[in-house]
Amino acid sequence: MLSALIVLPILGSLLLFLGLGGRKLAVALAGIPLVILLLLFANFDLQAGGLQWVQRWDWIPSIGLSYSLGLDGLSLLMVALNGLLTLIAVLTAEPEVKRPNLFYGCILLMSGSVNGAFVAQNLLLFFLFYELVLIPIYLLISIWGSPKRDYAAIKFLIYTAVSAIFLLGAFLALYWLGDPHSFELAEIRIASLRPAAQTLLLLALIVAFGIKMPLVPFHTWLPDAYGESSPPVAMLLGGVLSKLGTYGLFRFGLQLFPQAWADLGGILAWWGAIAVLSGALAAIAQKDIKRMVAYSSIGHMGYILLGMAAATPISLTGAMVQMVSHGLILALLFDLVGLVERKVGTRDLNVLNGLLNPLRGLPTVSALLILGGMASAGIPGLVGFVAEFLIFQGSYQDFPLPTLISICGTGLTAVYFVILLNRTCFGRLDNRTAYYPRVHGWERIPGLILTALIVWFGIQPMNLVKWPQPLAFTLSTQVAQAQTLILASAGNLAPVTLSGADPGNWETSRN
Amino acid sequence: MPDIVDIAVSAEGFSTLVTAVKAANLVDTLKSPGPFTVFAPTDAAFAKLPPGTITTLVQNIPQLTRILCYHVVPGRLKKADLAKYQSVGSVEGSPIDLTIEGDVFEVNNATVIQADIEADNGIIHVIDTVILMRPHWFWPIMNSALAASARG
Amino acid sequence: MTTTLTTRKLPPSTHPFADVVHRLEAGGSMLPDTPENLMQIIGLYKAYAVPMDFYWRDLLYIAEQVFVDPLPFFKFIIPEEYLKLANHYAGDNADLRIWRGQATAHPELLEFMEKGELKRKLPRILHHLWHDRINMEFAEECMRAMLWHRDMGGLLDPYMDSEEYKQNADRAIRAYCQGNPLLMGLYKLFPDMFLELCRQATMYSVLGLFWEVMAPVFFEISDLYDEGKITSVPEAMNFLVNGIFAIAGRPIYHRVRIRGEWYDIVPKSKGFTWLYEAAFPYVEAVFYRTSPFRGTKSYNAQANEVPTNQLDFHYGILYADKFPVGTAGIPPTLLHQDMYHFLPQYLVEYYRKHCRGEEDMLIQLGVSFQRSMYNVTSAVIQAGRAAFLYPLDDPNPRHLMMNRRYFEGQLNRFTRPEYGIREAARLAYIQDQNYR
Amino acid sequence: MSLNGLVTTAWLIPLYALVAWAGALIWSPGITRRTGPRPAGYLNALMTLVAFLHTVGALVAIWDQPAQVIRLPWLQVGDLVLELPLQVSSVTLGACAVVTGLNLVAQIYGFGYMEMDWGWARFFSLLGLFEGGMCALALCDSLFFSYVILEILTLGTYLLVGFWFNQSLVVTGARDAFLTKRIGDLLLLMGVIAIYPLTGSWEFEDLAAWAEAVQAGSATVDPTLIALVGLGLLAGPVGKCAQFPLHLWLDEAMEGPIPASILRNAVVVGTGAWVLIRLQPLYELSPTVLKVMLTIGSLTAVGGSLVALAQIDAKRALSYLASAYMGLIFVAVGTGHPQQAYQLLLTYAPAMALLVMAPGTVIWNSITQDLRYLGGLWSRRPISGLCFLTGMAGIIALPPFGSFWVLTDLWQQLAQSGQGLWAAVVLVTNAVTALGLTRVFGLIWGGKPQQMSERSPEVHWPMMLPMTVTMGVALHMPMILAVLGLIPALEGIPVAVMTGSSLTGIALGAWLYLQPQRRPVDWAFLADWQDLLANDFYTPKLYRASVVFVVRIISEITALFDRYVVDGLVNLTSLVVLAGGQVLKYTTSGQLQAYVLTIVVGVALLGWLIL
Repeated sequence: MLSALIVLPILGSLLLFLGLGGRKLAVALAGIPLVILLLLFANFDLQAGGLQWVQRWDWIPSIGLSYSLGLDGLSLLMVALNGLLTLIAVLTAEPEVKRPNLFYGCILLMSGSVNGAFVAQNLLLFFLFYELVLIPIYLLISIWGSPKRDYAAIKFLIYTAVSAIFLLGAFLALYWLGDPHSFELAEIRIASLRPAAQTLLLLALIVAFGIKMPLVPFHTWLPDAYGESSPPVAMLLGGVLSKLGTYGLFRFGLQLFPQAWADLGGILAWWGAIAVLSGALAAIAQKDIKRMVAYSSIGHMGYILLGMAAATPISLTGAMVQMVSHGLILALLFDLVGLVERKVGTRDLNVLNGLLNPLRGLPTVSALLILGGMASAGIPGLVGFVAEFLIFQGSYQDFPLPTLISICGTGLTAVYFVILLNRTCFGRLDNRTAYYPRVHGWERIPGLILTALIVWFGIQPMNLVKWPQPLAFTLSTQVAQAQTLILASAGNLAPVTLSGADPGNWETSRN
Repeated sequence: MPDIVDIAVSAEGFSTLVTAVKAANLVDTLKSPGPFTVFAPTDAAFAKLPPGTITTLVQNIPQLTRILCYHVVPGRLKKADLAKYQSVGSVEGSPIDLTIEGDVFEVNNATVIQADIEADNGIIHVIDTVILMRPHWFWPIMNSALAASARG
Repeated sequence: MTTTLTTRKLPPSTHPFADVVHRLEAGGSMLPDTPENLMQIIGLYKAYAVPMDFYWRDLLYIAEQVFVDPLPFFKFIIPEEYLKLANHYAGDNADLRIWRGQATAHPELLEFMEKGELKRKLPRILHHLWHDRINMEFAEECMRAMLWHRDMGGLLDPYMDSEEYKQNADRAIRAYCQGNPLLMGLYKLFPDMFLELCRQATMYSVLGLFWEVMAPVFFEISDLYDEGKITSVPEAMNFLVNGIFAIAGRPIYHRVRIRGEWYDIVPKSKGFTWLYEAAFPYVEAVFYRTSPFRGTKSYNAQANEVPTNQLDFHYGILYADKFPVGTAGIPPTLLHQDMYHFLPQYLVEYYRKHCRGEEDMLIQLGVSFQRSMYNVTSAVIQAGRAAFLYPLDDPNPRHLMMNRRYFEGQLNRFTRPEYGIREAARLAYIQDQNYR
Repeated sequence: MSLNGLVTTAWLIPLYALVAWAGALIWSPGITRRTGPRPAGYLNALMTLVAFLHTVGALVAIWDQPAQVIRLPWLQVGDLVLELPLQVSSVTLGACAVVTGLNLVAQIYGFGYMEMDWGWARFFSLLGLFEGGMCALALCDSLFFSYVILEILTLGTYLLVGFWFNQSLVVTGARDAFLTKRIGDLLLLMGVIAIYPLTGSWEFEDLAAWAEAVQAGSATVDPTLIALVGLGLLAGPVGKCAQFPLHLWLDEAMEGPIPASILRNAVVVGTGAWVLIRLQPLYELSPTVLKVMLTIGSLTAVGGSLVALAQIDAKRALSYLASAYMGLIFVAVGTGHPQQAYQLLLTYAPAMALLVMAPGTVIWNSITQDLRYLGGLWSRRPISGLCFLTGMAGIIALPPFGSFWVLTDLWQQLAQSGQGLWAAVVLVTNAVTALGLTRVFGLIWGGKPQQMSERSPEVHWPMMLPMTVTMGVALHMPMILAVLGLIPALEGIPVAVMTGSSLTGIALGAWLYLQPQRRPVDWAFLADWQDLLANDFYTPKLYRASVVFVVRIISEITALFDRYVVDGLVNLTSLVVLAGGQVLKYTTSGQLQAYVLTIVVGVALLGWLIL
C-alpha cells in the first residue's frame, strides 16, 4: 500500500516523460493516490498509534540501505497533505503551460519522492528520496518560473546541497557512532553517545532541516524560490517541501535525540519566537504580494519550532497540526496570488487595487484571499487558529516569554495581511487598466477545495487533531523522561508533572 | 396716435404676434396707458421657432403670456435711452440683456431691425427673433468662459 | 459646411476640450460620431425608456394618490389605472404625437411586470419581494436630488414657499387627513412636517411629468433608428433638440386625488413649463450635481470630501465612475439593472463580445448609458444655445464668439480644478471607443 | 413545542442568524445576476424575527428557573478538553433578546437606509454574523469561547466597516478598526492562555470560584502574575469597548453605513463590557488591575464625552459617547458594581440606538453629516427630533427615563461608600453628555434652516417605523426595569444631584445652541482647546508617530537586513566558493547550462550515495 504511494506517481511521471497523456492524465495520476489515502485513513488504527503498514526489504545490505517503510499519524498527515496538494497543484497549473508533459511529470516525480521520504524508516532511504526531490524541483523552478528563476533555482540548489551535506554527515555519524551500526530508524540507539555528541549531531540535523524549512537565518533562498516559481510549484515548495524539514526534525531530531532536544529546548523556543517576529516584520516591508506570502511562511515555521521546543503533548500536537494547516493555507494563498498575477499582470502592492469589485474584479479570489489571510493570521473558526492556539497553550508554561512574543507575531501577521488585503482587494479599479479577464470556474476549484478544508478543520478540529495525537504523546513522554533524567542528574529531584502525557491514558480520558 | 396694438394690427408682418397677444388676453393690457416699450417679433421671427413649439405654447396659455410679457418693458425707452443700460427688467420679471454700440442694437439674441416706432402708449422695437427668458445660470456659464480665458 | 463657416470666421479654440468645442460649433455632440457610439446610445435610450415608462406612471401615482401617507407600504405596487393612463405624447389621442406607438404602458414593461426574470407568473408582490422588479428607488433618488438642490433657475421652487402654495397644500392635506383623527391630530401638531412631505409629492409630480415626455421621445428615436432613419450621433442629438423645443411649453403642475376629488396644489394656470421647471433642473440636479455615492466618498465632516455648497456638487452621471457599478454603495446600479432587462438584442450581442460578456454587462451598459447621457446633455446645451443665443451658421462673427463662449462655459463644468474634475468628468474618456 | 422545548433548544438562537449569514451570500452580485439582492435582507430579518421569538419564548419559560447549561464538544487534546458551554438563564436570554430585538430594528432600518445599495448580500450576511456572534457570546459561559467569538467579531468589524470598499477612508478605517481590536484580542488571548494553568478551567463559574478561593486564602497566586494576567484579560474589553487608548477604531468605523453604526454603538461595543462584567471576580484579585480599569474607564468616560462635545460630524459626536458610556461600565465594574453595569448595558442599548437612528434619517436625505451645515429641522422633522430627544432622555440621568435609575443608583452607591472620585466621574460624564446631546439636537433640529436642510422632509417608513418602535421601547424602559424588579431604592440627595447635573447640561446646551440666533459651532474663545478635543487629543497622530512608525521602521530594517546582510553574506560566500560566480548572476544564458548542472549535481549526489 505505502509503496503504491511512491511507485504510482513515479511511474506516472515516467509515462509523462515518455510523452504520453497530458493534463488529463496528470490529473488522473495525481488523483489516484488520494484513493489510497482514503483507504489509509479508513484503516488507520488510532488505538494502536505507532507505526503501521510496516514493510522492509534489504536493498543494498552492504551499505545498510533497506527499503523499509512505515506510517504513523504524522506520516499519514504528511502523505495526505502531499497527495492533496499535488492534485491541487496540477489543477492550479495553467492549461497552456509550456512543455506540459515535462511539467506534470516533474510534479508527479516530486510527489512520489516526497511520499517516499515521509514513509521511509531507513535513514539512507530517506536521504535518497530527500535528494531525489531536488531534481524535479530544480527543473520546476528553473524552467517555469518568473524572469529571475535561474538565480532562484541555483540559489535553492546550493542551499539544499549544503543541507544535504549536513544531513548525510549526521546520518553517517549516527551510523558509525550508534550501536548497533544501522541506518534503520527502529534500530538506532544513541544512549551510548555522550551528551555533547548528541547535541552536536542534533545541531547538524537542525541546520540540515532548518535550511529546508527554512528557519531564520537559513531562509534567504525562500523569498526567491517561492517568489520566482510558478504558483503550483510555489504551492508545493511551501506546502509540502518545507514540511520535509519539519518532518525531519520530528522524525530524526526530536524522536532520536529526546535528551539533547530537552537540553536545547529553551534555545529552540527563542529561536522559534525570533523566526516568528523576523518573518512577520520582513513581510510587512514587502511590496510584492507573492514575496509577502513567502515571508509569512518563515514566520509560521517559527510557531512549529516553538511547539516542538516545548514538547508538551499539546504543543507537539499543535505543531503537527500547524504543519498541515500551514500547508493548506499557504497553498491557498499561493493559488490566489497566482490567479491575481495571471489575471491582473502584476504582483505589485502599489499597483493592485479594488479586486473585490463583483463584476470587473476578481470577487471570489478576493473573498478567498481575505479568508486565507485571516486563517494565516490565526482568526478562530479557521484551521490556523486551532494549530496556533494548541502551540501557544502547550508552550506557555514551559516557555512563557517566547510564547507571548509569538502571540505578538500573530498580531504582526494580521498587520501585513491587512496591508495586502487593503491594497489588493479593497479600493477602486483603475478605469484605464482594469479590463482583466474573468476567472473561469475551474480556476476557482483548487481554492474552493482548500478553503473548505480550512474552514472544516477550523470548526471541527478533532477531525484533524486526532491523527497525530498518539505520536505527540509518545514523543513528549520521551522528552519528558529525558528531562527528568537531566533534572535528576542536576541533583534536582523534584518530580515533573506528566499529567496527560501518558500515551495509554489519553484515549480513555477522551470519553 | 394709435396705440401699440393698433400699430401691430395695421402693420405688415405681425399677424402671429397679434394672434398670440389675443390668445393670451393681453390686448387690453397693451391698450392701457402704460407706457410700455415692446420688442415686437415679426412673423419671420416666430417662424424660426422649431416645429411644434407654437402648438404646445397655445396649449399652455399662462406660459404664452409669460413669454409675451418678457417682450415688454415698462416705460418709454428709445434706443438712446436704452443705450445707458446693459440690461432691463421685463414685465415678466426676468432681465433682458442689451447690446447697443453704434449701429448694433440687440436684445438678448435678437437684433432690432426697426427701432423707435412711437405709439400712443409706448415705443415699439421690431426684432427678428423671439426672445426667451434666460435662466439665471446662463450668465455664470458665459462668464466662466471669460474667467477661464482670463486665467489661461 | 457649417464647420468651414465657423472655422473660417473664428480662430481655433484654446479650451482644454477644444476638439469638443469645435464639434459643438459644427452642430455635433460631445460624443464622437461613430456608428458604434450611435448603436450604443440608441440601444440605451430604448432600454431606458421601458423602465422610464414605469417610473413616470408610478411617480404620478405617488404624487397624486399616495401623497403624504406616512406609511406607504405599497407605493411601488402601481394600480392598473396608472398602467392604462394615456401618455400625452403617444397614441392616437396625443396632445402632440411624438411616439407612433401606444399611449398605455409599453408591452415589454407589462410582460416583465407579469413574469419578471424568473419567467414565471407569480403574484406581483412575490416578484416584488424577490427583487424581480423595476427599481423605483433610484427614480425617487432623482426626485430627491431635484427637491434638495434648489436655485436651479426655475420658479416652481420659490413658489413652493409662497403663501398660495401653503394654502393649496393645506386644503389637500386636510382633505387627506379627514376621517383619521390620528393623522389629523398629527397635522395639527406638526403642520410643517406635512407641508414638507407635500413639497416632496410636488417634486414627484414634476419628475413624473418630465419623464412622461422623455419616454416617448426615446421610444421614437429607437424606432427611427431601427427603420434606418437616424444614421449619425448628431442626428440623434438634433432629434432630441427638436423634441425639447416641441415640448418646452408643456405645463408642469401637481394635483392630488382624494376620494375621487382632484385638488390642485400647483395649478396649471401658474404657467410653469416643462423646459424651465423640469428639464433644466433635472439635467442640473441629476446629470451634474446629485450627491456623492456613499460607497465612493466619505461623508465624514472632518474629511472635507463632500463640498459645503450645493453648487459645487458634481456627482451626476456625467462624472460617475462606472466601474464600481454592481458594488455596494453605488445607487445607479438600480437603474442599470432596470435597463439590463430591456436591452435590444443587438446590444446584448455587442456586450457579449467585449470585456467579460454576460458577467459585467451591467458595467458595459453603464458606460454606454454615460455616453448616451453625454449626448442628451449635448442636446440640452444645443437647445440652450438655440434658445438663448445664435444659430450655428450666423454670419456675424461676434455672435459666433458668443456661441463659443457659451460652449466653452458649459465645458468648463468638466474642467474645474478645485475638485480635480478634469479627471472625474468622463468627457475625456468617452472620446475613446475602448472605454467600456 | 412546549416552552421548555424552547429552552433546551436555545443553542439554536445563534444558529438562526448563521443560517441567514450563509444564505444571504447567494444574492451576491456575482452569483445572482438577473434579479436584485434584496431577498438577502428579507431572509435575514425573518431569521432574526424567529430568533427573537424563540428567545422571548425561552425567556418566559426560564423565568424564575435555575440556569441550564448545554455543552457542545469541540476539541480535546489530552487533558485539554474544550466544550462550548451555553448557559441558558434569564440574564443570558435577556441579553439575547436585546441583541436580536435591536438587530431586527437595525435590519429594517437598513432596508430603508440602504434601499439603493447593491451590496445587501454582503451587508446582511455580516449583520447575520454579528447577530449570531453576539447571541453566542451572550449564551457562552467560557472565557476561551468568548475570546473566540470576540476575535471572529473583530474580523466581522473589518469586513463590515470595509463594506463600501471603493471609498478610501473606509479602507483605512477598516484596517485601523481591525488592527486596534486585534491588539486587544491578542492581549486577551495571552490572558486566556495564562489563566488556564492557574485555574484549570475557562468557565466563568470556575473562574469565579477560583477567585473566591484565592480571596478566601484557600488558593494562592503570585500577585505580579495575576496582575499581568488581569491586565491581559482587561485589554480585550478595552479594545472592544473602544476605551482609551484603543478607542480610535470606533471613530473610523463610523465610515460604515448607519444601520451598522446603530448596532455597533448600541450593542457591539457592549460585547466587551459583557465579558468584562463576567470576569469581574478575577480583576478583583489584583488592585493594580482595578486601578488601571478605573483609570481607563474614567479617562474615557470624561474624555470621551468632552471629545464628543467638539465634534462637527454628527456620527462622531455620538460615537464618542459610546466610548464614554462603556467607560462608565468600566467604572462600575472596577468599583464592584456588576449589577449596575448589567443594567446600564440594558438601558443604554435602545437609547443609543435611537440617538444614532434619528440623525441617520436626517443624514440620509439632507446629505451632509456636518453639524455646521444643518439646522432648523424641528418643525418639519419633529418625529425624528422626538426620537432623538427620547434617546437623550433615556441615556442621561433624567427621571423617569431608563438610565436615570441606573446612573443614580450607581452614584448613590459610590457616594455612600466614600468613592467620591468615581462618583464625580459619573456625575461629570452625565452632565457633559447632556450638554453634548443638547448641542447635537440644537445644531440639527434647532436654529434656522441652512442650504443643506432647507428641503428636508421626513423619510420613508422602513426607517421611521423601526425608529418609532425603538422610541416606544426606550420610553417603556422604566416599566421594563420595574417588571424585572430592577428599580432601586433611591434617596433624595442622589436623585437631586444626578437630575441636577443633567438639567445643568441641558440648560447650558439650550442656552448655547437653542437660541434663534444661532451660536457658532466653533468656540472661537476656546479655539485651541476645541482643536485638542476635536482631534481626539491628537491620539491618531500620536499613534502614527509612535507605534505605526516604529513597526514600519523595524520591518523596513528587518527586510533590508535580510536582503543585504543575510542574503549578501550568503551570496558573498557562494561567490568565493564558486569562483566563477556566474551562477548567481541573473543569467539569461539559456537553460542548457542549467540542465547540465542539474544532471551533474544529481548524478554526483546519487553516486556519492551508492559509494
